[in-house]
Amino acid sequence: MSIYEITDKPIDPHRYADHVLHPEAGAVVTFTGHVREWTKGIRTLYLSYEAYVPMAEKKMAQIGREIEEKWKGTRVAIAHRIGELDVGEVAVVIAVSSPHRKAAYEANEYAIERIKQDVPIWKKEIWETGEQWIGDQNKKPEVRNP
Amino acid sequence: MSIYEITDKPIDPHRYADHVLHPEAGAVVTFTGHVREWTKGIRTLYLSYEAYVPMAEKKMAQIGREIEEKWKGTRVAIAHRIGELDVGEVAVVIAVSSPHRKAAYEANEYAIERIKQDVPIWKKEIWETGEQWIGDQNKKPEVRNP
Amino acid sequence: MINLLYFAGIRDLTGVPEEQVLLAGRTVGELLEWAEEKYPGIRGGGARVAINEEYALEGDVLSEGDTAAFIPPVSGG
Amino acid sequence: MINLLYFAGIRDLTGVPEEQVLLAGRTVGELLEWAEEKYPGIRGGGARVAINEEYALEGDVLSEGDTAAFIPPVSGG
Repeated sequence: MSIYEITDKPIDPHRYADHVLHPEAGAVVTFTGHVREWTKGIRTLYLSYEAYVPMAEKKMAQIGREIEEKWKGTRVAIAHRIGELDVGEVAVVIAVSSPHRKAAYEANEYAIERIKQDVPIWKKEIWETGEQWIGDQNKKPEVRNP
Repeated sequence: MSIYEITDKPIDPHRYADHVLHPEAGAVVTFTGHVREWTKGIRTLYLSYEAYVPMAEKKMAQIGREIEEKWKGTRVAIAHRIGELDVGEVAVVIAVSSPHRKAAYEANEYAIERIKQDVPIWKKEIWETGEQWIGDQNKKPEVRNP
Repeated sequence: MINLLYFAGIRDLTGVPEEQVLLAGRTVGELLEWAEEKYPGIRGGGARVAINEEYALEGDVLSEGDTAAFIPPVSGG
Repeated sequence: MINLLYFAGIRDLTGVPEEQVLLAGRTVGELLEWAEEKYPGIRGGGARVAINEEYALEGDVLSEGDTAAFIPPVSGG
């Protein structure tokens, strides 16, 4: 019923928005994260994403359950792409439906925050001058093995 | 370049999300408002929307400009459907792209609030037992001719 | 001539979607009084008036050729 | 046997994506000490350990057949 998937194919956001729609959903908020050409003045040629696939899908499903509990009546679908992505391509899609719009916005933003905290996916940026794995160095994970 | 339109045809949200995408957009948030089957225990058969079309399009463009000024680097597309809509159909779509996600969420939510305040569009609900124009009786408009 | 437009619940009240009236030089407040006399109850629902597609204030004055629209509380979205 | 998985920057450090080790009965803390000895620097980047696809605490004990993954700071989205 729900979709929580890691995929190496291009993501069609429409599919996820449609998936969460039902007769009691008054609002659907869809977030897509895209590969940007410029980050802090450096030109990205492409990105490469890697995931610990089974754990990532499990964690995304867990986030979906958190949301459906926190905001009653919501439905959630999440997908994240792995492999090489060109500028403009969709890296992640989050679709949330809800009877009322407020919950759909809030829950959607909650999902991307949680993904960035806990879902084992890693981004490598490839520039003209080199490449680097991007770790979220500024945030402390909730559970840390020191 | 921008899209701000009232249409009597079914809305394809994808078109608006694609429209705001560009190489510096890292995030796209798309909101769709749908016809719900049940509102406060009453079953809706269908909705009928009417607009003062030229003024509505002008007001939506004005909201778009407000957003592009308030959140730098955003792009906005808005469409609202008029005529008869069945349960589940899209009444309104708002797509906002932004370099970073926070602004895309905020600006999108700002757009729907502003639409509900100022854009001359009216909803009539048609139930099994009757019909009624829905006015937002609870909010005071900013300018009111008493 | 001023072109008047009526929408939604207000059009249900007036029975016509538009009409032309000789109210150039009058204020929006005076237009509302005129309308209330012709269509009792039209002011009751908190309608706003737009002149040439912009919301107007009660003191704004109608000019020859203006379009004035009665905007009942909006309910888009 | 414990199955160890390495990802992203940590895999670049270990040079292999996985390996089997005899560490059943040891804690996650001890696993990290073992790993730091074999791959100096592996603890430096703030990596977490997941056992059987759930984040583990330092005191959690590895059981025969477990899969333990080294999770460098994630950067999805």
